[in-house]
Amino acid sequence: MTQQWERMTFIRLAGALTVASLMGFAASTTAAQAQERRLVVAQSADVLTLDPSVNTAALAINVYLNVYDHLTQINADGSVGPSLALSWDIADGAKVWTFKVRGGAKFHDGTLVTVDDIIWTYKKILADAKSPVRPYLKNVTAIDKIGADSVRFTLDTPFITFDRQVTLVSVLPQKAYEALGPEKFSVQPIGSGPFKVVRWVKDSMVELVANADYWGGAPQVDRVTFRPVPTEAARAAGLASGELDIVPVLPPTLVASLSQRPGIRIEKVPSNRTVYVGFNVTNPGLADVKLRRAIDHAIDREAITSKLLRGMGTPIGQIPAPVLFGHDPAIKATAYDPARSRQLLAEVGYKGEKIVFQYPNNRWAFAEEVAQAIGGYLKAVGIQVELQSMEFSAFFPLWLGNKLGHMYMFSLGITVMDADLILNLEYESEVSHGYWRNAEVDNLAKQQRAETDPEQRKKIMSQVWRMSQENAAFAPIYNEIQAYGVRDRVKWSPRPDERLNFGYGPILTGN
Amino acid sequence: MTDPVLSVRNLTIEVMTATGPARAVENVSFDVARGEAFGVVGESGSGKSLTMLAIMGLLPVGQVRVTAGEILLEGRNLLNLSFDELRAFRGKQVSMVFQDPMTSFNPVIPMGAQIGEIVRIHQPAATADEVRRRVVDLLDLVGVPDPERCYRQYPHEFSGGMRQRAMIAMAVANDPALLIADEPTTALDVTIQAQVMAVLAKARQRTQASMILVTHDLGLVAESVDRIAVMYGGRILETGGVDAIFEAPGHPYTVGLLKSLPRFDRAVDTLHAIPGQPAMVGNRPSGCLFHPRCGLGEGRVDCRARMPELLNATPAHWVACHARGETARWATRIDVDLRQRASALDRAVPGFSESQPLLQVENLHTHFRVARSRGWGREVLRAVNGVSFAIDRRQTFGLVGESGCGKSTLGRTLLGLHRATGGRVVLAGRDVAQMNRSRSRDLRRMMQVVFQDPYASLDPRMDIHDIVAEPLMINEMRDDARVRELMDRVGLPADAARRKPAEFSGGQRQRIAIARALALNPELIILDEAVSSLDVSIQAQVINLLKQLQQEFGIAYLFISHNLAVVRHVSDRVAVMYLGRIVEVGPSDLVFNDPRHPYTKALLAAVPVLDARRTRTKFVLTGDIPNPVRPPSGCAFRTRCALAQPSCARAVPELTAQGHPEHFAACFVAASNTPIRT
Amino acid sequence: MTRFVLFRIGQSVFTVFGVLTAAFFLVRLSGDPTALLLPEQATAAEVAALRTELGLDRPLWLQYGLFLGKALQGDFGMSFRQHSSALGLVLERLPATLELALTAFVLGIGMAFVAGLALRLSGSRRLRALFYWIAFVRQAIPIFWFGLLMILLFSVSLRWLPSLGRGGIEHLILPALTLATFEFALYLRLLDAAFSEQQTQDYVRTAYAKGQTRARTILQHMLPNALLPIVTVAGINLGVLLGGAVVTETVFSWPGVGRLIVQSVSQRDYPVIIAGILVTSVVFVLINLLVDLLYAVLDPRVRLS
Amino acid sequence: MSAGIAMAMLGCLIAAMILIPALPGYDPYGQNLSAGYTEPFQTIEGKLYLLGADALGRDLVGRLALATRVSLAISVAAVAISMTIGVTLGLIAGFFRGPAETAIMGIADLQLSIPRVLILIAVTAIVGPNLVNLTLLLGLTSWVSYGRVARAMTLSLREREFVLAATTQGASPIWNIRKHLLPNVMPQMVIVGSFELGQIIILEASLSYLGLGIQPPLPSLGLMISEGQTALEINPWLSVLPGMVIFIVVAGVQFISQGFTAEGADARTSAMAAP
Repeated sequence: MTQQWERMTFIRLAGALTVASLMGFAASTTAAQAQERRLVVAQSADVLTLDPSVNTAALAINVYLNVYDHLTQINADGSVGPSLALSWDIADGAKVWTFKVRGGAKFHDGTLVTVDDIIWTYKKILADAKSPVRPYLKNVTAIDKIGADSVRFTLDTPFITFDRQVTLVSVLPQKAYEALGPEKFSVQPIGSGPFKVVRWVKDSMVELVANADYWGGAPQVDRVTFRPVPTEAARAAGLASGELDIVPVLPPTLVASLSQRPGIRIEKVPSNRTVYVGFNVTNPGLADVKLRRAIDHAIDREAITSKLLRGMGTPIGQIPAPVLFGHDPAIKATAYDPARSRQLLAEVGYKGEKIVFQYPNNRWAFAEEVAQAIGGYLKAVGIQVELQSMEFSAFFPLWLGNKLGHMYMFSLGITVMDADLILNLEYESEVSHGYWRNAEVDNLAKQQRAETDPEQRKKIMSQVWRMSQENAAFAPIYNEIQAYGVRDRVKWSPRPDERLNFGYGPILTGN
Repeated sequence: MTDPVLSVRNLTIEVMTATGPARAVENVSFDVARGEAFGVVGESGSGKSLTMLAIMGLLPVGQVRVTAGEILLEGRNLLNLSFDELRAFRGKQVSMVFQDPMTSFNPVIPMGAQIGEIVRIHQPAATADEVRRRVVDLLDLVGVPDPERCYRQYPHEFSGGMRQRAMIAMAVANDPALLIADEPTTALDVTIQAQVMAVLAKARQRTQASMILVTHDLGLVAESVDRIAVMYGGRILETGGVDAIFEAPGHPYTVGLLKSLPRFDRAVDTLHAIPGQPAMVGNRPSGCLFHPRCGLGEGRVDCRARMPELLNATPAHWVACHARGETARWATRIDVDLRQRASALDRAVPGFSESQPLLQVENLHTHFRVARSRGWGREVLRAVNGVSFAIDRRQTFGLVGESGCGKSTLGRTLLGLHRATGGRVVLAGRDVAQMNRSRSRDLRRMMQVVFQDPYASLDPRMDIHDIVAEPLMINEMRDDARVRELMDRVGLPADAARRKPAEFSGGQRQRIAIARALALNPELIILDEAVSSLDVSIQAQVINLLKQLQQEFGIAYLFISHNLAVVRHVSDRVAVMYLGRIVEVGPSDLVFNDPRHPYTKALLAAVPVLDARRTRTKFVLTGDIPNPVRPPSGCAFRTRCALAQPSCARAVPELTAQGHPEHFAACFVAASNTPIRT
Repeated sequence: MTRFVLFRIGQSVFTVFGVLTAAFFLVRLSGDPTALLLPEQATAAEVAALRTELGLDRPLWLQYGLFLGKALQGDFGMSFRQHSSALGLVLERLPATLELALTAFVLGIGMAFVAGLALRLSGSRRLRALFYWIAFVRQAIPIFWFGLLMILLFSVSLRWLPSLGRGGIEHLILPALTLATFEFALYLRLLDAAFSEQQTQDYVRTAYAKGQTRARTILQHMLPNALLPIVTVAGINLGVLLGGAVVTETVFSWPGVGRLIVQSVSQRDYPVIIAGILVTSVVFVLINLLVDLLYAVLDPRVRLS
Repeated sequence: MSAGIAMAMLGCLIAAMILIPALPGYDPYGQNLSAGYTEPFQTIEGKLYLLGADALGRDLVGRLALATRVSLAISVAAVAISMTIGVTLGLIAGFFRGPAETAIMGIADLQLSIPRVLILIAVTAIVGPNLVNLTLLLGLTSWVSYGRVARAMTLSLREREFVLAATTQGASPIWNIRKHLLPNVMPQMVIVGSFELGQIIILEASLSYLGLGIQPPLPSLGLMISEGQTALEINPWLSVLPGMVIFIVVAGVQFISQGFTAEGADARTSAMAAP
């Protein structure tokens, strides 16, 4: 803001000068001192709404986390901790959850955050058929106010990770929301989080200022600006030119070139995200486990992670990432063994039947290259693979509707940092988007969901991962190591859950 | 001749051609005396326009340059001056009236501003108001009505004649010493031409300017200038006083030109035609330029070896011919020859034969709906408004009239290119309109056409064989022998078959078009200004060819033209059209020798007469042709008619017989046979 | 004249109606958006419920009828994803788009006129060859690559200008230049061709015959005539610039209509796509209406016919 | 640059892209992750990479040859399709006038009023981007310029006297269109086409950049530039080389067509040029 204004003043003063000299003046003011501690963060796209009750896009959640509070929060180490809720009880085999709400938290308009606001928020979401947040709460059958400071959720089935699930619901101020109406609220929202929204210029910026009254203490940054920058190259350029302070999820190529530049630091963190190959086992072409295993062995995960990704990944043998609760370090990645692949192919009598490999190309960093590399490895052992690169918007409905034909690539980054969701999304017959089904797995999934002992849960989940590997239900490829481009003046480390939460985080030095 | 205004000495101009530089103008010298009118006559490609552009310093850069000679204007050699130095002369000392008044004005600048420009350039001190008053005065001088209003109008709002008047006003704005008029009336109708020439004379008189009149029209120079130079192939072949040259031409080319013109005063059936094609730049014969086409010098060694010099026959008459002593005798021989050929021909008797006419047109109407120029809706343009006539077999029916009179629309309606909105067309006893499509198409094949523009009428991408064969191909009668025969009949060499139209001159292209029209053995050929764009020597060749073909195949012609002399020469019967109606029709001798309608009289009077001694009664028709969308009530001609009476506005005159059972005119006052005078 | 204007307005209305219809069926064919609106945890029942909620389960003709009825009242529906008026979202981006497109247009056409007149007035063949080379090279480089090179040079290396987003004039310079250089190439060649054609006209010869200078002949006589063919092309091209600067908007993170439409297409946000296409085409149609009127002002021959 | 040099450069390029795939070792799909981002003239694991290699270590010579063929095939086919449609509709509109003309020109206006990029983006999203769809779409959306020029020319040609003469000889509209209008319209169409060819290569590149063009592993020139963008500082040749090929093709074709028309145009221009 300040920089801009100063530049503008100069430009006006230099009104009669040519474009060339304008550029000169602009450059001379770039070094101007900024009094304020401001942070500019790039995202690949703008938020679509600032109303968190109707949107679940990851990019938007990064903003919501800074503006709103939730009953609980995921800590930087992946554990779940108190937020608006100070503590919570589990009863009835994880079917009844009672949260004790913190007193004294205030919305940005000065009103107190009450249990009623919380209950109103949840009920609003449950009543809205259009809201994408609603599916997160599909187990909820009742929400009750218990005393003055507690809220009780009753679920239809045991759900041991419900305390993590509630991090997905941002608490709204009932009165302010009703007064503004949803349309107005979606552009001038009021939350109770560490930052307030100052302005939202669509497709340009969401600008936040520190909330000095925050119950957790005022944040260390005065002003945070989220800027949508749609291309990777432009984000990298913006970082290099000093216009951006933090650029999340850099592709390996840019990591290599940006790390050479002065004033920029690359922060790497093993993330919650894994990239894996799925099989439609109901397709006769892929029904034979040996064929799937042949594919599994044909892929050189080591080369992909170390060479193609330049170390920005670690080979993995299960879908849950190491930072997730439920990951089993004992399960190793499938070894690259093209000889064994060829042998297996010979055993199943594979005669060059075409296998279609579908993958989304505009969602995850380097997906296009990784998919092509996988395709190249399959070809190398003699598998006729046809690559089908798709926009995520074309791919996702197929994934959600279980309509992928042969073989596909997908990636999950579990925000709640608990592998339960992976069981749910990729294994359980009832709702799974995976194609390999097994009654025992269904049982195990249910069992752990009601299990209150963490160690026991881990053991149960580990069983599923092993069965999955034995049956080659999936071919997990790698766990993504994410790289953030950070300007040196920003002292900040990224989190494994891909979230950008500046409430407690960065310390700014210099400018 | 002392102290000439302009003196051109040994001017030589080279142009770049596909085969390298070639001389387009060679060794040209002439003087123009103070106050004199000097004519430069020549056919296309003679170098006359290039010479004029050289005087103006306006030769196109790069492709054309002066390689030798001097152009002395008031004693200063213009060729030594730079572009900017020349600017002081252009528009001030010497100015030019260009041929096409439409394109010579800037379409997006008001007329007044364009004329004012020339004043402002040379009188920078003049105030805006002074310039404006000067322009209005000039417009008034050249007879533009309501000059104040015209000052603000744009060129497209002017008629052709008015534009050329404005051009003259512009040219004389700074009282130039020399005025060059390059084909100033070629684009205009004959009545307008007479007006414009009168204005030009008046403007000259006022400014005392010398003038060079460049034209291909011998009649025009005969009337308007004192001395002429005849140019051919970039050289002057003959120069001298107008009377001397017309009376006793010294060069066979001049003789040929004069004799190839159809003339009112001498009825001959065959025109003298200079054989062959003009000498084009880059392809000029050695020796005398004219020798390949010359009937006099045939076979002489000198003619082939050496270009003759301009030598004086009499003190003021110079001729460049090796055989100039024999020209007069040779010219007499031509006349005898033509007369002999004429008597040999079986002249068709004008008038209807006993049998049914070939084509009968009854009360034909062709109306167009055109968008109104102002306001809503459409209005009707009555291009052909109730025309009746008949054409007999083997006859030539001439149709004359100024542009916009509907004669071409009439021809195209007969051809089925426009839809008739009323009336009947009966061809060989069958009504064309009442037939179904394919039968009427069959019938229409009996009627073929040759158009005016030899460039637009041949598909540039086809070769000559395919063009001539096309009518046969369309009717699935492919016959290469017939194509060869047709080409031979119209005088095209056999090796022309695989060449493209671009390689042929205008006259040859018209021959190709005629061959194509003949292919389907038509009974009637509509000749829509078919010879109008040709040079006189070529025009005579084509006319002779047409006559010959008529004799041979017994074809009838509908001969549409604005050139009265040509129509007179070729037609058995003739009709005069004005604003969509026939105003006079009859055997051509009667119509031309004893015109009854004032319009016909005016047309005839406006035609320049070749014989310089004969002063004709100058009957200048005033005003322009009215807008055909809104013609005057009653007799459409009354607004320009010297004899008009109030009663003429009331009813449309019918065609009535005029002293001869086949001579009709549509005029209320014609019967009284009042002599027309001004 | 009035009739011409009314006729053109009628034609424009018809065109806009056609665009609406085409856009409607185009987006309906682009696949079901409901799955995209829900998170990974959504069930089939939830997808179906949302489809009903959005009215996408009705027959196509009924949807079209309802759509037209609302469209006539200026209602193009709510964005599926952004929970605000689709038309509003588009109109919000319009100033950014206009700013970029008009700047690039004026800059490009201005540079082309300066260059075109310079080479006409100087008559230099070398200058002409140089400008043509520049034009050819620029036209052969895709915008996205040219834009990136501009960013690397002016933002990253020289640090003169910001590379992303919209703000003051300095934000406008790079994207506008990227587009303007392309426009420059286009108009330079058009203008030069138009001048070449005018140069052969008789009225130019007349001007010289009056004793007019070369410069004035070029500026006063040839320029107004050379403008005519350019005006028509410029109308169409400015329209394309307004809606079609998608790539430039993407490269420079410019918050324009084009980018909004592209995003909406990838998210299958029907109402926004339709509103976006509608707004672009209305702007286009309006510009061309103005161009026709401008043409009539420039060319008196049109004025009266 | 004269038309001759342009032709020679284009000729070499076309010869190269036909010949190279026949040589061993230039498999456009043969990956070696160890050779990722190899710069030109480097040898990795015993293999010389003449122009370097892309992210997956695929030899750039083979990739470029294939990409050039793909891009040229798309643009030439698209130009052929759009020219065919444009000329056909333009001739119909210009020759028959009436409702056909109103309809065709209405559609042309309609299409012009939505920028081509937007139509392409919207429709590609529906039908999915692949070689055939892309070619068809580029072809179907580019006809307007041909159509307008063809119509304008037809309007004047149909009144030309050689057409009228044929009509009086009984020629059907089909005959006139086939024998007279088409041959006279085509030269101008080829000039429009040469300009469009370059435009379409660039347009395809832009679509690839937006992810809606040719889909990997098939390369196109635009896609290669797009892929090489983030690696600009690791191996700039990845985007510079295809960029150069685009330039040679686009500028070459235009120089050639310019050369052909310039002969006529120059003569005309200087014939009346100011002194």
